[in-house]
Amino acid sequence: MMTQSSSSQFWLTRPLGERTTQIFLGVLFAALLLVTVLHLAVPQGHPLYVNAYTVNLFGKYLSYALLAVAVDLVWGYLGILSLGHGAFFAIGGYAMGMYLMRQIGDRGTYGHPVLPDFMVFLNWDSLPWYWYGFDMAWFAFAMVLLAPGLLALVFGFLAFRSRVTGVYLSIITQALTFALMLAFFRNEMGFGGNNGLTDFRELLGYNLRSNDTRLGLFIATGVALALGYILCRAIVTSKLGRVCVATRDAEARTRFIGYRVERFQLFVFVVSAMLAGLAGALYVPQVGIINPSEFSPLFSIEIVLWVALGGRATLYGAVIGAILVNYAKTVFTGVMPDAWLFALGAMFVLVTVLLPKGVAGLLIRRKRQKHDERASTGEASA
Amino acid sequence: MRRFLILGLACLLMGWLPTAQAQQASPDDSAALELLEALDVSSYPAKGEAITAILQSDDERARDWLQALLDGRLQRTEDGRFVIVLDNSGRNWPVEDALTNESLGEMSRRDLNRIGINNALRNQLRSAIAVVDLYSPNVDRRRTSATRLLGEVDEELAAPLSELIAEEEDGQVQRRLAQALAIYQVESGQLEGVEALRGSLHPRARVALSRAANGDDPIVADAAREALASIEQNLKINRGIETLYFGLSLGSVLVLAAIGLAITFGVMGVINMAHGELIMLGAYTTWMMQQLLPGQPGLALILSIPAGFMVAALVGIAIERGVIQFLKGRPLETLLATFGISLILQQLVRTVISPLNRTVVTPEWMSGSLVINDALSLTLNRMVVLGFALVVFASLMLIMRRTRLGLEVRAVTQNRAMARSMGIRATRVDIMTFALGSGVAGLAGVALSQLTNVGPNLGQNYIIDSFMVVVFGGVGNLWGTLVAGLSLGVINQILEPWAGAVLAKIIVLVFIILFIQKRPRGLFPQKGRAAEG
Amino acid sequence: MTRLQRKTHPRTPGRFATALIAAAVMGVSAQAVAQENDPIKVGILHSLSGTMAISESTLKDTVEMLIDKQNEEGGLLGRQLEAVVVDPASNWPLFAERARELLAQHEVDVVFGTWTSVSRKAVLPVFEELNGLLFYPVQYEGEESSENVFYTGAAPNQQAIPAVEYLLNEVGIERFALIGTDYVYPRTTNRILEAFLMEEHGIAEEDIMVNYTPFGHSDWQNIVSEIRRFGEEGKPTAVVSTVNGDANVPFYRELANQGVDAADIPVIAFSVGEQELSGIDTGPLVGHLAAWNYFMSVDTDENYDFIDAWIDWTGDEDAVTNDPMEAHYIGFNMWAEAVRKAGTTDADAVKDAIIGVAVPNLSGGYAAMMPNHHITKPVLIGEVQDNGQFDVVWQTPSTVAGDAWSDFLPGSRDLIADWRAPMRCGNFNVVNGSCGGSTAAEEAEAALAE
Amino acid sequence: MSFLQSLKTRDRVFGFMAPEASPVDVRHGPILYLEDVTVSFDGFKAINNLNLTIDDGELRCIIGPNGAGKTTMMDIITGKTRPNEGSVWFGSRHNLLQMNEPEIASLGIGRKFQKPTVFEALSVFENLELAMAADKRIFPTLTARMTGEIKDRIDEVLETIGLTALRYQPAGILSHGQKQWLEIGMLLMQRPRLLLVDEPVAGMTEQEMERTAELLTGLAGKQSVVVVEHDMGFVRSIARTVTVLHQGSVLAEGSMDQVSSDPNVVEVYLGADDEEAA
Repeated sequence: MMTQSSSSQFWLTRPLGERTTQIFLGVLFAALLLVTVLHLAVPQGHPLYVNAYTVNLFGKYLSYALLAVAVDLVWGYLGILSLGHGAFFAIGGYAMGMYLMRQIGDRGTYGHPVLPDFMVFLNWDSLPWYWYGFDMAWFAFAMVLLAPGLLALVFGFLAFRSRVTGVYLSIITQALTFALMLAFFRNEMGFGGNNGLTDFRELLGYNLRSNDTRLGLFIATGVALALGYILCRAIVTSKLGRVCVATRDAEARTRFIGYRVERFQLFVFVVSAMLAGLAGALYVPQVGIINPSEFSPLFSIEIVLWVALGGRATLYGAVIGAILVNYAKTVFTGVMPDAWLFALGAMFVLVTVLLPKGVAGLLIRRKRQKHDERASTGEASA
Repeated sequence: MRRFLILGLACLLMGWLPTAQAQQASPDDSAALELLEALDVSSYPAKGEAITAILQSDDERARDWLQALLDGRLQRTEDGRFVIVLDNSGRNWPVEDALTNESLGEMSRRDLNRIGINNALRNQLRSAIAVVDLYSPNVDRRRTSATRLLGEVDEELAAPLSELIAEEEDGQVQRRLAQALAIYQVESGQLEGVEALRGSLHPRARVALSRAANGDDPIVADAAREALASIEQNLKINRGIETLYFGLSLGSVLVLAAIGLAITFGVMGVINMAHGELIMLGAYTTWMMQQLLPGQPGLALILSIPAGFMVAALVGIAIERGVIQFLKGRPLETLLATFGISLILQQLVRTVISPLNRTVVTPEWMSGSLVINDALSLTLNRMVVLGFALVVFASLMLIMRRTRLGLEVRAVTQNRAMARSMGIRATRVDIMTFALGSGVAGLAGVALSQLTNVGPNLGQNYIIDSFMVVVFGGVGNLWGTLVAGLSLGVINQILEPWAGAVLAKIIVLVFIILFIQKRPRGLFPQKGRAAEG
Repeated sequence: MTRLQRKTHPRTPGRFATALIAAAVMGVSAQAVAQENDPIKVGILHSLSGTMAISESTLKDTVEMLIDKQNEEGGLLGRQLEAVVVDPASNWPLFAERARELLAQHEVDVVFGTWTSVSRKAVLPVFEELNGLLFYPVQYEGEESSENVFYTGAAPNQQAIPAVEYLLNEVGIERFALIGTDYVYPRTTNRILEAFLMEEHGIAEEDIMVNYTPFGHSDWQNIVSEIRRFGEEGKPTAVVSTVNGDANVPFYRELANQGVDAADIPVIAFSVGEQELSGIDTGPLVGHLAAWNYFMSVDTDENYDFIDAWIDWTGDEDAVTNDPMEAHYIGFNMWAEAVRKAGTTDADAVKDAIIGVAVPNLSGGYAAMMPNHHITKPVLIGEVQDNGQFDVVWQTPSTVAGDAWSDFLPGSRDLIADWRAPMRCGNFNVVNGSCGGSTAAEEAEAALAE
Repeated sequence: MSFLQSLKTRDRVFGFMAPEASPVDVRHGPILYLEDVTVSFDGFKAINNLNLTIDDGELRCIIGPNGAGKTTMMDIITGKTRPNEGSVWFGSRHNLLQMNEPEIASLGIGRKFQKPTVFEALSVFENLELAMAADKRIFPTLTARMTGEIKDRIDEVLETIGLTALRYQPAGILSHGQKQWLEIGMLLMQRPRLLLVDEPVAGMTEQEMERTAELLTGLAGKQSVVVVEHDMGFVRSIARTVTVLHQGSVLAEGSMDQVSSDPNVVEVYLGADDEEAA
């Protein structure tokens, strides 16, 4: 299967050049700046005014984009189609959610100093041990990265050690997130069951219901995305990145030239999971709720679709895809509520069939042409 | 309700027989009207009295009235006439006069007031009718009424009951009545009753014994305890069988849902996320067939087996031609494209048919359960589905093993180029295979329509489980799918009682994950060089 | 009685006043944009796709129908009404986003919407922040009273408690199996019922069985056979079902097939209405019960008019009506009435005006908006008929006022809600006379201190 | 003893050693030693107690009809397939059956597949860079920098395999023959002690074949080379010792002339021809 796919995908080759990255980061920061200015400087009611709702929306898109980048790292470069990345996203989100719940303190409807509301009316008399420490920001934020990282480490260790590959891996990642969804739905788990965690008040002392905080979160997400992107780029352009691509296309071969493939897979998988967790943590305070539906396998598949649509193994493609799809969702669900699923479904079908390299594929082709010229000149000199 | 039994039997002793009634001249309708008017009161106890009165009155229409009352079809018009509604669906209902039985044409539900009853009255009516039926020439009626007597007997009843037992010619009725009598005896602390109840699995009997076991009379108590012990033992065994059956029937559902996938996914390597929606289409086909053939749910169901297969197969072909053929050798891409398709199909059903669930009627021969004994009865609909699953599986095996298509399919999957060069039309084989897989999904839908709701979300609930089953069993191995499905079903049902439904499912999933670690290619992996990626 | 005294308990000066003024200012500034003669915008926030579409899509149609009717009657305050429909697609974060869109983008004057508890919880902060009005039409677990939400569905004391009382007194049930889907509504309801049964009626612990299943649970074999055995112990037994939506069809199918008959073990459901029944073959279910505040079979002319209007609107001869639809019917009329009373659609004005407003319900009585933003409702017990309808077998002599805070939960015993000036508090503690939280808080603090 | 071994091998697991200085112990006898090895897939015995010894610096050709078990044998040596029984020793110190592919590879056993497998998405240059003997743990790889000497080494190999011109091309667009060369090049980058070369000249032109022959014969001596090949002409051109495999075990061994005159061998091959004809 690997070899099959590789032949059709050898275009996924050039590690990102300096310039792509510069362009991407440039565009990103320009966008951040623009939105900020239009939100703060432009008076309300003015056509150019960007209201808090929109800022918040963009913030959400950006966190999705970061998630997509994380998925692209493992799928695009490592060839691991994870249908369970929603799980890492959600766990990161829950870690943040737990912190925000603790921040509510005694301002809950029951005014209980320690227990969140849902625990009070489900008659919990004390805080379960795994909620300890989440009143401290540093601990919670550490957990945002560590919890998903740890899960990925254990799961990946088992899976890669025993060389579960291809579809099998995809399916058990799906099983993982499905099992977690069911588990988090259980109220005994102490994560609020189906209602999840909500009614957040403040983050690091900033009121979550003020527009400035929203703007802040939006910018923070943008920066996080930039950093995540830079990190991923560093990885994929390093020799390690090339080992990943090698693994993706010919795992056995990579072993025979002496690379312990499973360790490389594990390393990248964990990094990706942590990024997903970070994305989740930024997502939650912006949408104001985290509940087990983020674990649903369908969501995880959707993430993969963003990446596919944007273009695998390009990183920026993932970002484009995530923003495009979710923007489309927002528009469609508003404009044609009854029919938007048709549009979404059709989009997925058409892109996979007609545009297998995603939106980024077009750009890539141009790059490849340039590259060939360079190659041919090299030939001449030789 | 005992009151009415007694009364019934009292009448019997007075030589009253409903059958005898028929000859007598029918009383004038004013009396009858009074009887019915007594029913049209708000208080339920009063209605109870009225029912008694009707029962006591020697009117041969009594049974019809009571039956109509029981079915909520005895109603009263604005102008005070009592009518029996013949069909209470839609806005206007055909009615007939309760007294004269003459048809009054259609009436609007606005002009009719139902004479309401509640469960208590319903019980009362059932018993009343049962008592009447105890003397009916119809054996089945006698059986049902005899069964109702279990645990309802008291001393006034004991004496006449033993006479009845003597007279009764039908063995089953006799046994039932004897049990009923024995239960009464045990409750009243007589030893012979205990003996008679030994080994009886009927809950009433068990309750009676356990009460006796804590009774004052030591002899009876010991005997009862002893009897109980053996019963409990017996119950355990039955429960074990029951759990196994539950497991197998759940397993059969999983197998049905997964087997089509085992073909498209296992044999063709296409990850068809729209598989669930193909199942859904099968279920909707069943619904449509039942709409087309109103009143014959059974026939409709039978017909929808080929219909469901065809519909799903055609859609399958459309998918294969329209999308999948362009994604040769990109299995993971097929996942994405077909996911889009599944979204479209779902919303299509929502907009074209309805977002609401559709009613699919269970035909007579599939409803209820097969009574093995008082403690163990197997639900028929699931038994049919179980059988159906096995048949589908067997025929698939035949197709794969014995037919030309099967041969070609295997050839193409093993070495496409070679198969081509040997003159096999690979594209045609692809279409056929995918159609087959999809068609089987349709069959699964037909079966599921008898177990769960027929709605737009039907497919989503099964797609993930299906993938688990196929992967657990080993991709490309139909036997694997069968074994995997059934075993997962049984495991789940064994876990459920002590772990709870949710936890059981989680445990099963974790089990699958760990299992895949141990055997990365499932229960029945394909070995050899061919299998190396 | 005791509750009455509580309600007239001396109030503290509303500490919310300042916050409220701020909110008011916001609200007004938002209003200022809207011109006098352009239409009044009514937001509809119900899922049209995804798993909840099955229940919610009809509610969207209901509101559209009501708006239509209102416009035919000349609209409100001389202005036409305009529906703004969005699709939260059964996705909870999307609910919050859509709510924000309705309030911030479209600047709607009122929103009718949400079904599940989680969707309501998700939008609640948005409505409180942007001071919108939400009418929530579904029976729910209570334990909430927001200044911006009007709960036109039943609170537990308007459905669960009377239903169980009916079973105890009218049917003589002594053993209860509480079967529910594992989410907050069944959890809370069952806890309330357990407390109620044990404390008020001395039902023994072993006579209560509690079981939870996941959403869309489809394999009920084990649980039903468990219920069957539970009912074979010689005491009259009933099942109290808070099983949600899709899981009901297989549940009832299994009940029927395993021969659990309504006469032996009646099942009383709180989430099964006409619409759910329309997906089930009701033949084998006759006699099973449901507790609602409205049934399609209610024999009043208002109801028949409503049904006919609905059938004409949908163009479907066998379209059914159900309780949440009535809730929207009541809610919509209440809001319209309040707007007329206030002479404006301004949120704060409407909030003040609507308390005490009474409009006819469909079962021949009146529904009044209580100070705790819940309404008065009659409680009806219906038995399933073979034509997919319910036959009302019992109903409360008078209407029952919704309790925001249950008297049977330790956390909320001492809480009441009253949104009238000067109290304006959703969780007023009658014991320590302060707004904000139960004495459970002090207890816990004490516990921590030790 | 085995514990000590495991320790020794472990330090290789962590790759502290540079493969150039492979510590393989050949002081007493062969570099590769297979004894009574048997493998069966679903009951079919692909290898049937096979015995084979390769001496240090030897160039050995292995021939045999299809299904004789040639490739499976390589799978076993490189740790891809685990035999049901038998033992496989690299030198007199390393029991290959206790190691996985990367360990074996870093011990200095390089393999070229029957079907040329190169990293099609990567450029020729990168293919060689990855194969290059180096510290192949995660973080060293992550922080690896391209130094001058690495470049020179790669250029050198590029020269030998004549792909200098295509260095920046993705390997995916190379011709079959070029891929074969690239793969051999990757072996060279590994500086292995033992090369396992599976059908190196399939799809090559005459000239390419000759160059391959030169290359392989050139390697022999410094390194041991095992060549599996169908093309008799090629075998004849390079072979010193030839081993004939049939149905998973050694049928004959000796110089090309010896084996080709061996009646069994002839019989087998004629039989094979018949099959192919059929």
